[in-house]
Parts: sequence; structure tokens; C-alpha cells
Amino acid sequence: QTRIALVVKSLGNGFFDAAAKGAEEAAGELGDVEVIYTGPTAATAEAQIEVVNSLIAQQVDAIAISANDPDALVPVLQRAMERGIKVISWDSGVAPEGRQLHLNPSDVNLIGETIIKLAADYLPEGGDVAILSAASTATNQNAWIEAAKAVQPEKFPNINIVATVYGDDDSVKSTEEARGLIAAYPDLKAIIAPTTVGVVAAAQVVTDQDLIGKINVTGLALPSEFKQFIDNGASQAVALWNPIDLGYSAVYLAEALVDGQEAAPGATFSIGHVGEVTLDDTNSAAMAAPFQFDKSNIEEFSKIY
Amino acid sequence: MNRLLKSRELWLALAILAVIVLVTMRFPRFSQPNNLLTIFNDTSILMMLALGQMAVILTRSIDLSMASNLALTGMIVAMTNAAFPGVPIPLLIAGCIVVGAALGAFNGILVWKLDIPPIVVTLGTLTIFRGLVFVISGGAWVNAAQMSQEFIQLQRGSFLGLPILSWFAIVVAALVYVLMTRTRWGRAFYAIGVNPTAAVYTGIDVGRTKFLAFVLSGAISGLAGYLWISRYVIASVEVASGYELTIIAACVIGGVSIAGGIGTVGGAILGALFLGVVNNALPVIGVSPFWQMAISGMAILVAVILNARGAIRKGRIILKKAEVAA
Amino acid sequence: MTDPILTLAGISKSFPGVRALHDVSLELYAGEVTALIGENGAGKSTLVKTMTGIYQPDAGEIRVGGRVIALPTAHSAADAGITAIHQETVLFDELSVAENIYLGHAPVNRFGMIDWKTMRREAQLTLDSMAAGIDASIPLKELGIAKKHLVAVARALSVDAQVVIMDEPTAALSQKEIEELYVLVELLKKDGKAILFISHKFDEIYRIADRYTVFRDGEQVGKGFIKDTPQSEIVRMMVGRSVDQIFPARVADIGGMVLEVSGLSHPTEFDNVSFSVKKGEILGFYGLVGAGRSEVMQAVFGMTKPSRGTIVLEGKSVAPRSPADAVDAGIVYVPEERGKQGVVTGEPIFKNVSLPSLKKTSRNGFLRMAEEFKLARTYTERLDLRASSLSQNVSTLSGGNQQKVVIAKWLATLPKVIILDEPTKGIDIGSKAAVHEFMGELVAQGLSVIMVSSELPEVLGMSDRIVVMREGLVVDTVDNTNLQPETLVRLAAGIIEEQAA
Amino acid sequence: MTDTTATGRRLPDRLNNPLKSTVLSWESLLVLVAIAIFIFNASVSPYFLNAWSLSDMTFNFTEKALIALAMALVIITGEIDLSVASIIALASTLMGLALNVLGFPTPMLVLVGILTGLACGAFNGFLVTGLKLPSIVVTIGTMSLFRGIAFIILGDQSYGGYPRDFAWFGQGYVWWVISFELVLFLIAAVIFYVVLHRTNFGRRIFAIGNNATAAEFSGVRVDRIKFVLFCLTGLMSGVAAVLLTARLGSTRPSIAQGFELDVITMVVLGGVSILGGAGSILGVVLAALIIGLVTFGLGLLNVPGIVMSIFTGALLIVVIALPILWNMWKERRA
Ligand SMILES: Nc1ncnc2c1ncn2[C@@H]1O[C@H](COP(=O)(O)OP(=O)(O)OP(=O)(O)O)[C@@H](O)[C@H]1O
Ligand SMILES: Nc1ncnc2c1ncn2[C@@H]1O[C@H](COP(=O)(O)OP(=O)(O)OP(=O)(O)O)[C@@H](O)[C@H]1O
Ligand SMILES: [Mg+2]
Ligand SMILES: [Mg+2]
Repeated sequence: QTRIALVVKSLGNGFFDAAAKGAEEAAGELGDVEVIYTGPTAATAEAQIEVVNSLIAQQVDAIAISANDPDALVPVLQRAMERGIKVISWDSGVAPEGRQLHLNPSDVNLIGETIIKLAADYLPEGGDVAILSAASTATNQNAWIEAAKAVQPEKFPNINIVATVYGDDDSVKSTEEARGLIAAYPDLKAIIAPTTVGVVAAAQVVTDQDLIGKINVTGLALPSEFKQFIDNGASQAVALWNPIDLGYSAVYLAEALVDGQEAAPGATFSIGHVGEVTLDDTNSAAMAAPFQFDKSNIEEFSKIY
Repeated sequence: MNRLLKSRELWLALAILAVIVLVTMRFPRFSQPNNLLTIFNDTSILMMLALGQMAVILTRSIDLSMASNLALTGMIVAMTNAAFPGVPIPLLIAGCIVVGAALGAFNGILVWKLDIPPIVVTLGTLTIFRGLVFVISGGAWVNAAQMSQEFIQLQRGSFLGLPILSWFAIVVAALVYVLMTRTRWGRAFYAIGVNPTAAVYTGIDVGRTKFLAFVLSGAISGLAGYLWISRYVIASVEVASGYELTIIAACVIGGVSIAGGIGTVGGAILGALFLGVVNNALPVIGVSPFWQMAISGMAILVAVILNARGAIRKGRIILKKAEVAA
Repeated sequence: MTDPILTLAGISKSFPGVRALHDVSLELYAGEVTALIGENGAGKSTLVKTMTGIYQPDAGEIRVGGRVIALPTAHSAADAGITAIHQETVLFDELSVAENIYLGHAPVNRFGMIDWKTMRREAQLTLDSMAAGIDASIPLKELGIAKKHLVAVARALSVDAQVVIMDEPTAALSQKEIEELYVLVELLKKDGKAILFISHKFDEIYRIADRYTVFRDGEQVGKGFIKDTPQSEIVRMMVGRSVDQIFPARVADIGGMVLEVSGLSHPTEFDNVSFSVKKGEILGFYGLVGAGRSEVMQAVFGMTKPSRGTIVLEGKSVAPRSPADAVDAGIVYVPEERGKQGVVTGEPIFKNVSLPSLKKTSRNGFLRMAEEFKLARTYTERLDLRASSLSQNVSTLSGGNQQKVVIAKWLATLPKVIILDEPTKGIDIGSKAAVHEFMGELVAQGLSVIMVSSELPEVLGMSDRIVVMREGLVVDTVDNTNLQPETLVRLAAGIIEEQAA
Repeated sequence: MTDTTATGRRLPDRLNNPLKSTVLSWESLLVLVAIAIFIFNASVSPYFLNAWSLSDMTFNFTEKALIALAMALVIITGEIDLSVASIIALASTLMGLALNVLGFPTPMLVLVGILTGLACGAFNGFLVTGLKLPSIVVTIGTMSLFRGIAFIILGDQSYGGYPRDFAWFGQGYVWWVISFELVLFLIAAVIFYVVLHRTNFGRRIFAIGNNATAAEFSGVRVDRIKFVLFCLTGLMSGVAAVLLTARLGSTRPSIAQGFELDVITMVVLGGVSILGGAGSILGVVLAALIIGLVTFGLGLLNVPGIVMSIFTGALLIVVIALPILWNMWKERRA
């Protein structure tokens, strides 16, 4: 039996729970695969290291991790690889030397462009927008924000990014930061929160302060958690990839490595019903473009994840 | 007048005013009544918690488990609401207070009957309570979509122009004020903090009084549990994690002496407000979020140093000429 | 003869290792003052506490007006009409004077809320009736020790009681306040209250008491009417022998100057204090409690920083900035508050003794237990310490034996000057004699001793010279030859000046 | 040694057999607990009894335990230091700064980390002893301050790129499965044991904890010793920062979040009285081991960390309550 550990940033997060569902699905399809769904309760690197340590001791066959810190986990994951464990990162990546391959939920640049486009689409006149991110250390968020800032001058010239703040994926901190943004920037037209925790907090603040229609909240959100804010108009549209597919794919990739497939630039892996992915120069692969949710489809997807 | 000038509360109020004035000079909108009310509302939960913590600290104890108690009761009430949306909210709130008080009573019993130092007891229950959040929820979060509208909206309603949440804080503050100043129970908190041996001579049961202080802080934590969850519309294991130290910081800034026996309701409230105003002002004046932590650390240190200066015991004065001078 | 208001019969009370009270009885009569007399540790305060619901007696009964009552709490005693001024101050610095008086039995309004207005008014009335001159609304911490004691008295009077107990109420009061207290006691007598008065001062007892009861070692050894009993008789009952032999005869062999303190001042506690001690001399320091003697000694010992003044030890100027410096220089101090400042409670005897001498017993900073035991044994046995072993916890020792541990600790450092602050306060008569004898030995060995004491006989019996302090100032330094006790009392109380003024 | 006094009595050194008190001591209780957990772990997980597993286990607690050694001394004097985790963050950040901005070599990096810790400890010590402030409040303040400075310096950035030889401090092995961290901890434990239980300094620490006033009156330089102990705790936090940074290979301002409570739990579980005056280094070492065993054992069963904390929290209360209940029960019977 192959034991694959799906290590997430923190337990209890709806996004990761959905991913775990996909992972189980993949395990069922592959047969003879056991998925160990685990992670720390607080999203810190140290806690994740302890989890990885105990996985190494259990001599699992593969670790698929969504990392709280791209660098801090490298040494322990290297040790895992030394002990013959296959290591991949997914969602939030680890530096290349700490994993064999990385699965991006989507193309970084594509996500970056999507999140700013979501804001721009509903701001024909342009205006001030602010970004409410997760932890200041989150790899994936930082990459997306950078990408968004990179495309903005050219593609969305009348959008003005006034600030980037960090809610640490903590609802209280996120709420406070959102309030701070609204107080500090009276002309704020949109808040982009590329994190499922932050986006809910921001939408709740906008709802509470009767700013629906004045400030549009957008970003990356789980439909099931976010449905009500599309319904009440705090948000026009959000995007996300399918976390179920993400977990599903992570297990397929890990299993492929355990089976002896090599992770090298250009290699192609097949992933069940998702299709196949090809590794780039940094051994990273990207899944589909983020999917957009608005009034027309949120009802349907909120039942799925 | 002289006494007023010496009061810590006055100086703290002035400090808060100074921050408001300074920020307003650059951002006139900051001191708009609306924004000030918002700050008050934002600080409501911290105020209540600080009052509960104050009761405990007055008795020379400390309650490190308040934030975990809040998270546990919050999770219980959120799950109850998700499972039985029909249960009326006032009943849920009453339930929260009872559950919180029961958790506080657990701390209190260990302190009272077994005489274990409060810091050890609550260090233990700090982790136990939070662990239980995970156990009862299986780690899953309860989010806005699962909560009923009444559950979320109650505190957002307004009465006489103030949000209900603010009213909760005002009512709790008023009750605690009456308790602290007008009842034997409240005076006993002060008495055993000032002089535990002498308190025994006045017929106060020191252990039982400490127990009651823990029950009070627990009950307030429980109430705060509901308010917190319905305010941030998410119940998770990490709710208010690490907040216990913020609560203590509010007390300390408010002039509550960690050695017991000294502290006022007004002080604790101002201490909480001070943190609220500073936290609110920093983003507004464009201070990088990365400076916030260091600034609140400095605020705590400055407050402690000032409080200590104010509290330096004149001691008794033997010399007649010195007595005249004083 | 009228029946007593309050009767105690067969009361016994033990603490772990101590039999504080054994089968004692006591009667208190309306309109009369009964003096309770006994040496330190005789069990007087323990009896008070059993009468006020703070301790529960192991055996015996308490009857009020003929009815047997139980006093499970301090409240129940007040309800039964018994109130007390305790020896320990039952006071709260941070609270207001009014609340100090009413804590535990504050007046409440019809909603059960404390009625501050009434409380303040009543408190002020009580204070005014005592002519205390205290504002009931100020915080207690703003009062001096004597005024605080008056607050304690007011606290006792705020309870509407038939029985008023006063446990050494005058210990911290000045002469003027003591006089006022006497007036108060007379008033209470006229009111028909029964008063139990505990005091070590005989002049006082003879002045206000009608009856007396004497305790020794927790047992009642005598009672009667004051006016029928001469003082010497009571003293004999109390001590079990006659008193004059207490102080050892001593041939003073006084040498050169050892310690010279001049112009020592402190902003609030004392001013321009000068004195000197010679080799082989016992210098007594007399004054009323609170005269500032301890403060001066602690400044010499480096605990508090003087603002001015010089200390010269054997010709060399020293300025100890901490007790450690003072000890290094050869000045040691046996503090007044033994439990708080003297012994490290919770540690065994030998560790207490070796603590200041660790440099000597250790090698390169590493402990050598054998050396410590040796050192501790040498000095504790010289002092005839009563203990089961050197590893016994000091907190389980009796007061006198704790005092011996403190003295042993200092002797082991081979000091030049030893300061003893109230060396026999609260220790039993046997140990007291031992300490006095030992002081004699110390000076015979060439040490210099400074003895702070509030006990007149002790000061007169032991000192070669006596420094008298009052209100932070040195009033006079007198040679102890044919000195009349009255002289010292006058100096200490400032009566001479008052008469002159 | 049969000399007697004039009165013919001789005080014995001690009455009870020292062996008996050892057998009944707190440490032996902890040893039993540790053995029980060890056996439990070995029986429920086939992966536990493996040299590499056991070695990996030690990484989970050595850094905290190093600080716990010093914290024990601070707590024995009746003080507390809540800022240790923040000192790690600041020390780690300054090391990163020294590497990335100044290009310091490894020995200098280690020095920067340790000196930063020392400086932070001295700052705490000054506030507590110089300004006479309560340590619990002071260190709640510096806890925010130190980590806050790390945030100011680093913001959302991280420092990485630590040299290979630096990484050895956190990842290297001295011999076979024996890691450098473990060896360092064991050496430190022996040193602390000697200092606390075998030297004048240690004796004075206990005296301060039992009765600071009386100790001062006995010529112990209370403030100086407390100051030194805060410095020492800072220093050990600096050492822990070096190890943790080397182990993680990177620095974030959020590093070591929440360590302080784990450290204090170790100290208290080790039998150190939070009120001061009692405790032993052996107890602290055993408590660190127990916490390591519990968390690692549960980790092997994939029990989430938060659930483990229920066990450690309960262990803390139960282990402290048991002797008290035992005494109460004995008294009731007597
Ligand atoms: N709580 C206690 N625990 C143990 N022993 C006690 C306690 N209280 C009093 N004792 C002991 O009981 C004895 C009687 O003490 P008590 O205080 O009654 O004496 P006293 O007559 O009031 O003396 P003093 O004149 O010094 O006030 C003493 O030996 C004392 O040490
Ligand atoms: N204002 C006060 N409030 C409370 N306690 C006091 C006050 N003044 C003095 N005391 C206490 O009264 C006792 C006697 O005072 P203390 O010995 O310090 O004064 P002193 O001038 O040194 O006395 P002495 O001259 O008798 O040695 C001490 O136990 C002290 O703590
Ligand atoms: Mg007495
Ligand atoms: Mg004195």
C-alpha cells in the first residue's frame, strides 16, 4: 500500500478540506493508496515542520505539502527526500531544492491578472483599489500580487493600487485590516483579497459598514463560504480554481513519483480525469485558469465546494 | 482636584485624547463622531474581557485562559446555531454565559480547593480549552453561511444610534462597576488583593472570592465568545489565539496592578480604548502595518513605567519637616 | 456579683507542633476592663482569634449571656456582639478610611448595594467621637502609623458590640493618642461594655483595668482584681520567676572607636543622626515604635540610601550601597521583622546560616556541604539552638530559635559591628535570657553591638550608652549609669519639651 | 566527628535518609511518567523504536528546552520571562541582516545571534531590576517590542541563503544519529545542573526565590543576580535562535511564535515552583523529554498538534494536582 501524506497549511480551512476530498477521490481511483490528511492548527512553518518530522518517522511514501513558508521547510523536506520519501508541493510552493515538483493551482501570472481584472471589470471609470493578503510570508499570495502589479500599468492603467495589507489568514486581523483600509482611503472602490479568509472578512466589513455598492470586494473565494456576499451585492464576482481537483491532482502526481516516474523539466504527468500537466524549467506545473463565480453560477458551485 | 490630577484614569484619558488630536491634525476624518463610535464599537469586546481579567488580577491571580474560553464557548454556540438555527438568540447568549462561567469555575475550583497557583492552572486550561475547540468541531470551521441571520445581525442592529455590540459593553461595564463598587463581593476582590491576611479578619473567604473572580471572568469570556463569533462570522480553532496577552495588556495600561488590589473599571476601559485607538490610528496615518507590533509593545512599557512612577509609595514619613513638605 | 457577659471555658487550641492554648477559661463583665497578661507567645492573640471567629478552638465552649454560641466566621462574632482591635493591623492601604472601618459589615441600601454615603457619614462620626482628626474619605495609605491604628480602633467600634477586645492597642500610639484611648475606654465602660485589654505595659494595666487574667505557655495561671494585686505578684505569675535576674552582670571592657556615624540624613525618615560605638560596647537605641531607629540602622547596613552623612569604620570611611557591601565591611544587621527579613523561610537551618558565608565554605564558587554543616553546627550549638537537625526547615522553628539562626548566620561572618533590631521581640523568656547572655559574650570577644529596643528594662539592663530617638531625630545620647527609666521615657516621648513649651 | 557542645547535644546534619527522599521526589514521578509514555508509544506505533525516529524527535524540543534551562532559574527567583520567543525572532532577524546586508561569515553570525539575545535579556533585566517593574508585565511589553522590531526590519520579506556550515548547527549530526542540537542541550543541561545545584550562585538563586527580602538582608545581591539571569535567558534564547534559524534555513519575523508558553510549561511541569524557591534542572530536562515523547508519539498517530496540547495542558494540571490531592487524602485519613 502506498501512503501519501497531504500536508496543508492549517487544518479546518474549508479550502483544504475540499482539497482533501479530492485527494480521497484520487486515492479511490488509484486503489491501494492511503491518504494521510494532516497539518498544523496554526499556519506556522515550525508547526508544519513537526508534522513533517513525524511523517518522516512513519516512513510514508510521499509528502504533498502546501507550505506555510517556502524556505523554512526546505531542510526538513530535504531530509525526507534523503530518507527516500517523494516530496511535492502544491498550492503554496516550496523552494525548488526542497521538493521534486510543484503543482500550481493555476499559472501565477494568470492568477495575478485575474484578480486585478475582477476589480477592473466593475470599475469602468477606474479608481483606488487595495489588496488584503494573507500572511506577509505566504509564497503564493506574494507571487500573485507581484504578478498583478506587473500587469496593472499596461492593461489596467486607470486602476490605482493604493496599499497592500496583511490579514495573516486570521479573520480578526483581516477584519481589522479591512477597516483600516476603508478608514485610510476614503475613495477606495475595491478591495482585492486573494485569500479565502481575507475575502470573507472584507466582504463582512463592507456589509457591516453599509458600503455595498460603494466598495466592491473581490479576490479568491470558496463559493460555499462566499455565496451570501455575492447574493447581497458586497461582491460582484470572485474567482478560484477547483480545490478538489487540486488535491486530486496532488495525489496523482505523488503516486506517479512513488511509482518511479522522474520529475524533470519537460516531463509530462497524467492526472486522472483532470488530464495531464507538463513540468516547466523549475519543475513546476500549472493547472487550469481560475474559474470565475458571479450571481449566475454561485448557487450551483456553492453546493460543491 | 489634587486627587483628580493624580488619578491614572485622567492621564490615560488625556493620552487617548492626545492620540486622537494628533491623528486628526493630519486626517480630520479620524475624529468624526462616526469613526470614534466605530472605534468604541471595535473595542467593545476587549473592554469586556479586560473587565473580567481585572476582577481576577485584583485578587492577585491571573487568567490566561480567557481567550481559549472565548474560542471554546464561541465554537459551541456557533455549532449550536448551525445545527439548530431555531434556538432563540437570547437563549444562546444565556447559554454562552453559563458555559463560560462553568469553564471559569473549573479554573476557580483548582485555585480554591487545590491551591494551585492561578498562572499554572490557567496555563493548563489555556491549551486544554483550545484543544477542546478542535475536538468538538473536528477542526472544521463554522462560517457565515452556516450561521443564522439573527445570530449574525443581532449585534449589528442599533439602539439610540449605537450598535448593539457597544450596548453589550456598556451594560457589562455598568454591571461590573456596580459589582466592584457597590457590593461586598466586589469589595472583597480589592480587599484580598491589598492584604489577603487582613481580609480573613474581616470575614472574607479568600479562596471562595478568587473562585468567584474566575467565574466572573469566565462568564464574560463566554459572552465575548458569542459576540466575537457573530462579529467576525467565523468560528475556528484559532479564534482569538494569543489574545489573552492583549487583554492583560489592556488592564496593565489601564493601571490595574499585577500585584493585585489596585484597578478601576474606568481604568480598564480606558486601557482597552487606548489599544483600540492606537490600533485604529496607525493604519489611518499610514504607519506601515509592520510597525504596529513594536508600537503597541512600547505603549505597554511606557504605561507600566508611568504607572509604577505614580504608584511609588510615599511610604510613611517620620520627619515632621518632611511631612509638612509632602 | 453580676453574671459575666462572656464566658470561655476549657478552650484549647493547637497548631502543628505548638500548643497555643490549653484548657483556658475567661470571664468578661459588663462595664469592666479585664486585662489579659502574659509573655510573648503565651497565647493571648490566639485566644482573641478564637473569640472572633478567625480560629476554631479544638475544645471548649464560648458563652455569651449564658447561651453557648459557635463562631464559625468573623461575621458571626460581630453578630454575637464581639468586636476586636487585632494585634496585626487589619487594614487595607489602597482603600479609603471609611471602607477600612466598614469592610465586611458595610451598610447597604434596600437593594443590597453598599451605601457609601451612610458609610462615610457613620465612619466620620465614629472617628470624630474618638477625636481622631481623620478625614474618613481619604485613602488609608495617606495616614501615618499612629493614625492608622486609630482607624483600627474605629473599625472595632463601628460594630455595635457588648464585648470589645483590644490586643495591644497602644503599642504603636504616642502618649497623646494613648491618653485619648483611655478616655475612650472609660466611655465604653460607662456604656456597659465588657472590655478585654491586652498589654505588656503595667502602668497602663494599673491605670485602666479592673480585673486581670494571666496566661503562661497557653495556660491560665491566675486571675483576680487589679487593685488587690501588686505588680510583682503578677509578674511572678507571668514569668514564673522573679525578673531582676534576667540581665547578666557584665564587666564592660570598652576599647577604641569602631564605628562612627555622623550627620546621616534621609529625605523623609531621619535627619542628622550621629552616634558612635566603641570596641566591646553595647550601644542601646531607645525610642517609641516608629521613631525611625530601624530606618537609621538599615541605612548603615546599606539597605536604604542616605542623602547625606558619613560612616567611618575603624578609621576608614565606608559607604555601603547594599547589605552585601556592609557585610563585606564587617557590619551586620539582625532585622526586626524576623519572618520577612531575617530568615529565608522554606530553607533549612544550615543553608540559612551559610548564606552570607558561602565564600568561605565554598571552593572556587562550588558548594562544599560538609563545610556548611560544620559552620552551621559551630555557631548554632554555641547559641544552644533547639532543633531536630540542621536540615530542619527554619519556618518550623519557634520565634526564639529563628532569631538564633539569624544571629548564628551573622556571627559566622566574623563581623566587627553587629546591629540587633528588637532582638528579643516576640521571643520567649528563656531564649531572651540566652540572647542577652550572648550579647555579653559578643562584646567580651571585642565586638561592638548596637541594640535597638523598645523595651525599657532591656535597654537599661544591657546598654553601656543609650541613644534616644524621636520622630527621626536623635534627642540625646546618655550614659547608662544610675539612669532613671523615667528620663528615657520623657526623652523618647518628648514630654520635657512639651512641658517647656 | 563526635564532638559535642557544653549541653551535650549535637545537632545531626539531617534526620531522614537522603535516599528515601530521592525515591519519593518529583523527578522520580517524572521518570515514571516518561517511561510509561515511552512504553505506550512503542506499543502503539511500529515506527517509534527507531534510532532515526528518536533522533528526529529531539528536534521538536531541544531549542525550547535550552531556553527552559535558563527560564527555570528565572522562575526559581520568582520572576518570569515571556519575551523569549520574540528574542528568537529578533536575534534571527539580525542574523539574517548580518548575512544578507553585511555579508558576515558563520562565526560572526552566531555571535550576532547570541549577542542580540544577550542584549534583549539585559534590557528586560534592566527594566525589572533597575526600574523595579513586575517582570510579567515588562516581558509582555518586550514580547511585542522585540518581535515588532523584527517586523519593522523584515516586513513581508524573509532572509535565507544561510551558508552550509551555518546550517550544520541546526541540521548537523555529531555522531551517527546524535545531532549537534541534542549534544549542545545535554552539555548545557549539565552546566546548568552544576550551576544551580552545586555553586554559590545557585544557592543564592534559591534563597532569592524563597524570600527575596531576607536574602537581600543576608547580603545576597538580589538585583544583580536577577539581572544576570535575565541576561542568561536572553543568551539562551539567542542560542536557540541560532539553532532554529540554522534548522529552518530562513528567517521570518513570525518565527518561533508561541514558544514562550511551551517553554514555561516545560519548566512548571519539571517541578519548578511558579512562586519561586523550588525546582531542579533534572526535572526540567525530564519534562522536556516527556513533552517531546508525548507530542512525537501522538504525531506518529497523526493526532493534530492542537489535540496534543490538551494532553500537555492536562498533564501539567494533573501532575501538579496529584501530590496535593494525595496529601489531602492522607490528612483526611489521619
Ligand atoms: N497560625 C499559627 N500557626 C502556628 N503557630 C501559631 C499560629 N498562631 C500562633 N501560633 C503560636 O501560638 C503561640 C501563641 O501565640 P499568640 O500569638 O497567641 O501569642 P501572644 O500571647 O499573642 O503573644 P504576643 O504577646 O507576642 O502577641 C505561639 O507559640 C505562636 O508561635
Ligand atoms: N505608616 C505605616 N503603615 C504601616 N505600618 C507601619 C507604618 N509605620 C510603621 N509601620 C510598621 O510599624 C512597625 C514599626 O515601625 P518601624 O520599626 O519600621 O519604625 P522604626 O522607626 O524603625 O521603629 P523603631 O524605632 O521602633 O525601630 C514596623 O513593623 C513597620 O512596618
Ligand atoms: Mg499577640
Ligand atoms: Mg523598628
